[in-house]
Amino acid sequence: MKRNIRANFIWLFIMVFGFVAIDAMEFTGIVNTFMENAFVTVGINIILAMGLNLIIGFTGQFSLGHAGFMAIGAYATGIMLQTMDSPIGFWLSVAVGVVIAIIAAIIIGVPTLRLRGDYLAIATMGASEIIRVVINNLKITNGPAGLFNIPQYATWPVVYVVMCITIIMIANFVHSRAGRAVMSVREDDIAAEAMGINTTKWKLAAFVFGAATAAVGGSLHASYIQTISPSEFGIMNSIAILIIVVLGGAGSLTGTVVAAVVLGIIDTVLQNFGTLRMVIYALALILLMVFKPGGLLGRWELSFKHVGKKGARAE
Amino acid sequence: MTHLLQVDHVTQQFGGLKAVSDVSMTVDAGELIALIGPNGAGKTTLFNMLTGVNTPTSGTITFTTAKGTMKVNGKRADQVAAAGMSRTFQNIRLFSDLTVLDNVRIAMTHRTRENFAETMLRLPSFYKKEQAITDEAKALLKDFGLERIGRSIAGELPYGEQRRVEIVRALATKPSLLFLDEPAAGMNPEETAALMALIKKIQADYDVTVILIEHDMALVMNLVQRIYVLDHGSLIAEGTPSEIRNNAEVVASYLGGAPVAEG
Amino acid sequence: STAANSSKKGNTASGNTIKIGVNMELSGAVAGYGEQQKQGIELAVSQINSKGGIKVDGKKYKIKAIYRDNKSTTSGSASVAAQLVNNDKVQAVVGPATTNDSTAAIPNVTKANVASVSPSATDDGYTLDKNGKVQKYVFRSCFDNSYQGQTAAKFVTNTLKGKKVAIIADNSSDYGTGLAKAFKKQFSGAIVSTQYFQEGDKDFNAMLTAIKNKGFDAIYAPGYYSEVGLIVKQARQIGIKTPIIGSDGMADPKLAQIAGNANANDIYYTTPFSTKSADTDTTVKSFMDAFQDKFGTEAPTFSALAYDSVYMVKAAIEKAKSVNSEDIAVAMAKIKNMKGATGTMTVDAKHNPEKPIAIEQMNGGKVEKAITVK
Amino acid sequence: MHTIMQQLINGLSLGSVYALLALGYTMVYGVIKLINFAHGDVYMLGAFWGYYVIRFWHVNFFIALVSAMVLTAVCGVVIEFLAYRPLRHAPRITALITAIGVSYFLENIMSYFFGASARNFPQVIKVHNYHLGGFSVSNVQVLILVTALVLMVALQLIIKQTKMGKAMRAVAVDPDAAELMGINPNHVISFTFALGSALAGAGGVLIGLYYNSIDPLMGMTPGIKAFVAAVVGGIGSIPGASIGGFLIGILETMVQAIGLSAYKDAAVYIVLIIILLVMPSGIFGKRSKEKV
Amino acid sequence: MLKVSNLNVNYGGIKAVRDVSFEVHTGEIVTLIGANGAGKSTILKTISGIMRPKSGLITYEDKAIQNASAAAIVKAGISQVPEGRHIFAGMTVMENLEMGGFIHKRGTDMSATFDNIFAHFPVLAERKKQDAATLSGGEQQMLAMARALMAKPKLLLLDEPSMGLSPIYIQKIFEIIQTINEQGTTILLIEQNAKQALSIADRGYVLASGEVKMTGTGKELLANEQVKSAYLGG
Ligand SMILES: Nc1ncnc2c1ncn2[C@@H]1O[C@H](COP(=O)(O)OP(=O)(O)OP(=O)(O)O)[C@@H](O)[C@H]1O
Ligand SMILES: Nc1ncnc2c1ncn2[C@@H]1O[C@H](COP(=O)(O)OP(=O)(O)OP(=O)(O)O)[C@@H](O)[C@H]1O
Ligand SMILES: [Mg+2]
Ligand SMILES: [Mg+2]
Repeated sequence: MKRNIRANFIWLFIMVFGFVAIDAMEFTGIVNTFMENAFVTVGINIILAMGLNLIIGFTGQFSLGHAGFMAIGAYATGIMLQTMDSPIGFWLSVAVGVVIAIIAAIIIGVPTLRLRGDYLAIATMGASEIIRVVINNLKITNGPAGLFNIPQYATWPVVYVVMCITIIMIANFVHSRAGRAVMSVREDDIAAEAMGINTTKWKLAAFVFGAATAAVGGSLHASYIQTISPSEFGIMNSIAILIIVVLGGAGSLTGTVVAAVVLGIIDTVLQNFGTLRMVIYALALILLMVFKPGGLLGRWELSFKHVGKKGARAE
Repeated sequence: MTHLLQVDHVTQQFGGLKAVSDVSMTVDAGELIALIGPNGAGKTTLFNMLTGVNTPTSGTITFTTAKGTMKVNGKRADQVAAAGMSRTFQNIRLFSDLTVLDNVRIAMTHRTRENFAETMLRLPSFYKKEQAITDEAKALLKDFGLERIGRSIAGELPYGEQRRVEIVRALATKPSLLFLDEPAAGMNPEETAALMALIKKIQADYDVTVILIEHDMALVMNLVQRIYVLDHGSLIAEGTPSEIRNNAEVVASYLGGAPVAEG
Repeated sequence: STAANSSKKGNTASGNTIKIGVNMELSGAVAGYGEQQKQGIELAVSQINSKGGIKVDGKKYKIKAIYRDNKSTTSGSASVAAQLVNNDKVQAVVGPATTNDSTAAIPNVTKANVASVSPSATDDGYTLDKNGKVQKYVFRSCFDNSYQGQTAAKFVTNTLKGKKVAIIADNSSDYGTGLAKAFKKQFSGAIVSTQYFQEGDKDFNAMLTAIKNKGFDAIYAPGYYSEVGLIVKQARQIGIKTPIIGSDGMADPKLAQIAGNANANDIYYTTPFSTKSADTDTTVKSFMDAFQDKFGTEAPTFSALAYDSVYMVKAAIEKAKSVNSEDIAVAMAKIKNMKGATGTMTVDAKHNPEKPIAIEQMNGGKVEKAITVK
Repeated sequence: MHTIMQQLINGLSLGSVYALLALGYTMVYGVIKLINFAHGDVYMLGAFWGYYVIRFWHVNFFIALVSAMVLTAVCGVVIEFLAYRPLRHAPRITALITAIGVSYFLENIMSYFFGASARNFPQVIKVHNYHLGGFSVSNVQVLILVTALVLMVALQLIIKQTKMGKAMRAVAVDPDAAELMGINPNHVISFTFALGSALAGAGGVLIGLYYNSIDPLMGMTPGIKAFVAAVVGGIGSIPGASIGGFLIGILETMVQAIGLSAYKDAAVYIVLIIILLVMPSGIFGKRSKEKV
Repeated sequence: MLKVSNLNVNYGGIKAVRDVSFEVHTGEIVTLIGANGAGKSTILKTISGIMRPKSGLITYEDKAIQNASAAAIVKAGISQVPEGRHIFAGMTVMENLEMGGFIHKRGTDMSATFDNIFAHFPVLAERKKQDAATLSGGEQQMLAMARALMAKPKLLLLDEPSMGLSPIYIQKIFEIIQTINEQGTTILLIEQNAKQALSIADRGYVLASGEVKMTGTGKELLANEQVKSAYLGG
């Protein structure tokens, strides 16, 4: 018990320290808009990839539809902030996005989660494309032109705090009875059922949870970038998030954070390479995967449970 | 008196093949029963129906415990497991990337609760519940001499240990009825002997009724009280080990001239 | 900004180089357009420098373009914008190409007090904030959708005397749908059918077969040359002979190549930049020739618009007599009668360029004449 | 009625493109369970090769087609050797990411060297339209359809009749056990890539000819559609890929025919999902339920 | 026929086989016995080319094969019935058998081999068209053995062929092994059922923790007290 509290305090300390550090750098001007942009993008990517990692890495369900749920959150915020231009409006829009995403995830998940492996991937990708096409043809979403001049409530502190909350929530989910249940589904669903685990329910739970975080990420993205359009939520965007998950190590939350940061750095640095940017990125991606097939961290997790207690065996 | 498990005329049809045909049997609490029969007789298939993995083509399966009576056919495997039937598999099915301890803790999922708020907020009640789950799992492992491998990855263990972990995992669901599919396969005589001790212990200490499939006659004849013999999907005999050993039909179709240890 | 002129907002050129940031789609979905714009920018920059650069207060400055790829994404665009204005300390930005990527860059250029000129962000609202007020640092060198769409509608009614029109619009960005909307609003005749396609589509046979018998007098097909070229080709192949009217996204030599010269008959499109006007206009002619020299192909509209964007920056610098980005932005709003490859333009109150619009007519794959519309 | 027939022809032409691509997907997937994301880009390479040899070397169409098939076959084998083979025993999702990396690489390196904008494919075969009782078919449409059908049949024969075909199936199920049968899985996988990529290359040249417009990103959308076609048909199944390709082609056409062009992609995905819910392994996919 | 000398095989850092030497002469049945994890399966996998040794020599018919590919080794006449069966799921029983005969040229007449196999395993004849994945455990084991025979090997490597078989079939499988041997196939056998394995074997080797601890004829080992207590169940 004490050990847990100590570990939690270390985590809290790290998060607060990160905040203060960034704040100090902003204040002294070490971090300019450009770097802030990079930070925030990494933060939002972490939120998105955490949710996807829960679905893919922990539950073993191959979803390629993350961008669709992200779009739901983004448009909820984009649309609601047109008339409710206030912080309350923003948070309300986040909540609405999450609720709609959850409903969509249930509608999509209940039938499709029966599918396996790549069949599920294609079905979720299809569902996400359907969402995108619908958004592309609706009036309220302003069609392909998308929405712009969205007020910026998602400033970096907001993104940072939401990112921390997302990490905590997903980590807490994973390190609990629920997490063990979804992992058993990943490992062997037949055995899981035989052990009394309702695999359908747990798959859906993870899928819905992941979708909700995607919606949150979408809301933040919309309000930070202040512009959204349907083309941002296509298959390639789902893949971009998938890359973070796999590169970090499917099944490692720490890995997701590391991969998002690494990719953020690569992306930022490559901005200096003009036309060659994507060529180098592609090569980097291939090489990283060939030399680190399990992802950067495999399934390793950073943990502070052993800190300060000699010989303690945590579980 | 109601039986713990009552199987009435169950049949499993795969296309043109009746893998199990019109089998009826009963199991009472506290029994130790073996299901034997030639390869392809339908033993595993019968287990699959009893544990909800497959749904019988026809027939009914009723499971009665203190908690109540349940009609097994039509139920999902997890519902069946939650009601108190647990099993191991002919081909080991551990959660092979997870630790032994997690394998066991997962089996306790259906009978433990952690609500969303306490999980997310890490309330003291959460830690208390986790501790309780962990303690129980550890105690169980300890009881079977497996505590030292609690943190090992299940898939990396030697075969014999994997078999034992699978049995312990099944026990962690707190079953009233435990199904073991060929627990001794791939074991040498020494290990088989240890397995027998383990099964006896389960029966004695955990108040569990056991049905097992086994081709190792030394184990079957020395361990069980009653034997059902399946051949070509149908029951051809039922009785005590000595009755079965001397049943001409069983000898002809199954035992052959194999030297069978005396009870 | 540096300590020396910290009193002043925005970025000021140091030494004798003026830096122009290029926030461009060099990879990703619309890299093709970004590439053409980059060529226009390269040409403008090299021309300006070879003529001695820009003279401000008696001092000559060379210009240097810093090209950064936004991957055809909004977040890429926001990031590139921030890098250009904060790290590269550019005095003005050209790009991005699409409306969405361009709007994503607005907050960051605005924060840094740097003007940005998009060669092809066509959405009506691009230069405006959400209250309809003009964005101080946001400019474009192209028409907005309404103007172009309405012009096309007028042309169909007045010149072609068309009463019934079928619309086939690009549905993957604001461009096609925005034009279609403006067209519909203005057009007094009947719209018999509105169909949509996506960027990258290649097969329009189904759509064309479906509308073939609807009895229209013309097709309005707002979109880019890569798809409209195929629409022209396939329409003619299945026997649709009516005029096909489009927008400046079609004004590209590749249009006729993709459609096939034999099919490219009775094609009209609205454009600020007429290759025909090269006959009469020296600015256009010199651009056309120089482009042909440098890149070995006929200049496409995107290149011309990007070329003019750079010249808008030049004009603003000269007008401001300052190499400070804030001053440049203020001056840019006052550009008048600047001669460009896409016509002589004046920046209006909404930061849109007022310039004559032309309609080119193509027959047999050749532009036959340019009709100037008021 | 005529219109419906005409639309059917449109659908079949479009479908044959998807089918050609889907065949390559389904073969590669069938053997190493990899969604070869770069497949659409190999098709793009084929188209570009055709473009350059016809335009600058003035070869005839047939030579362009065959040489493109050879070239893409080699590319396929090289890609497999460098990017996928090292990951043979890695999690499949890793290889998927590498495949995406290869796809990005091909798209962007081609953009870098040859430019990102569309170009017109030289029209080596003059288009004739045959008018048959009110609807028309072009010679190129016929050519594509026939080529697709011939290749499908050839492929089916290879898979069903040759030892290589059998070896492919065995490697697909269990590469280790296949080795114990005297099969070299590396050869089989290389062969699969060569064959699949050659089909894609052929597709690229045919499409270049048919639509007359090629660009470095041309493989992206058809690539995904073709994969959907392969899944609908039941991945790993040759007839499935063909049927899936035609189905999607016809479906897209029909959705546009009734005027819902804006929803054509959505319609494809809706049908996809419905088919998968009814037949979780696609139309021809074998559903081998795991025996416990 | 087969000579293994000073073989060492590792899994990563784990030394699974250490300095093992043994030989199999033409026409013999040789058995390797030993507890779980002794390294028996690893030795077989190394011989059949699925694993590479760290050091050591494997010669087959006077040719070194430790670096040959598994495919080449099969073609040279060594077949293996792998541990855990590894049948081709999703393919029918018949197709599995055909895969077993993959190395034979097209058009080779296999009917005699098929007849022989179906005589040994009549169940398989009944189940020709069934998806091999749905066979029962024992049926799969028979299929794995039958499939290996399809290659008409000169040397057959058997890894626990009796696993999961009914008592009557275990008897039968040992008879089949002897028949095959009499028909001219040399056999290297691994068995948990050490008693029966030794009783049909010409010679045997006892392995423990990756090393050869003892060797002798089948009869000698059967009679050996140490072997009796450790491997034969008292
Ligand atoms: N899904 C299925 N489809 C078709 N046939 C099946 C299926 N499952 C099992 N069978 C057949 O049903 C019969 C019974 O199989 P089962 O696995 O129950 O046998 P078993 O008694 O457990 O044999 P063993 O002792 O060899 O494990 C076998 O002949 C098997 O081939
Ligand atoms: N894939 C593997 N990775 C790591 N270690 C392994 C692996 N396979 C086997 N080992 C180890 O190598 C040793 C020898 O294993 P092997 O399978 O050869 O034993 P065996 O004698 O065949 O045992 P069994 O009777 O259980 O089949 C064991 O200690 C085992 O734990
Ligand atoms: Mg069985
Ligand atoms: Mg072994």
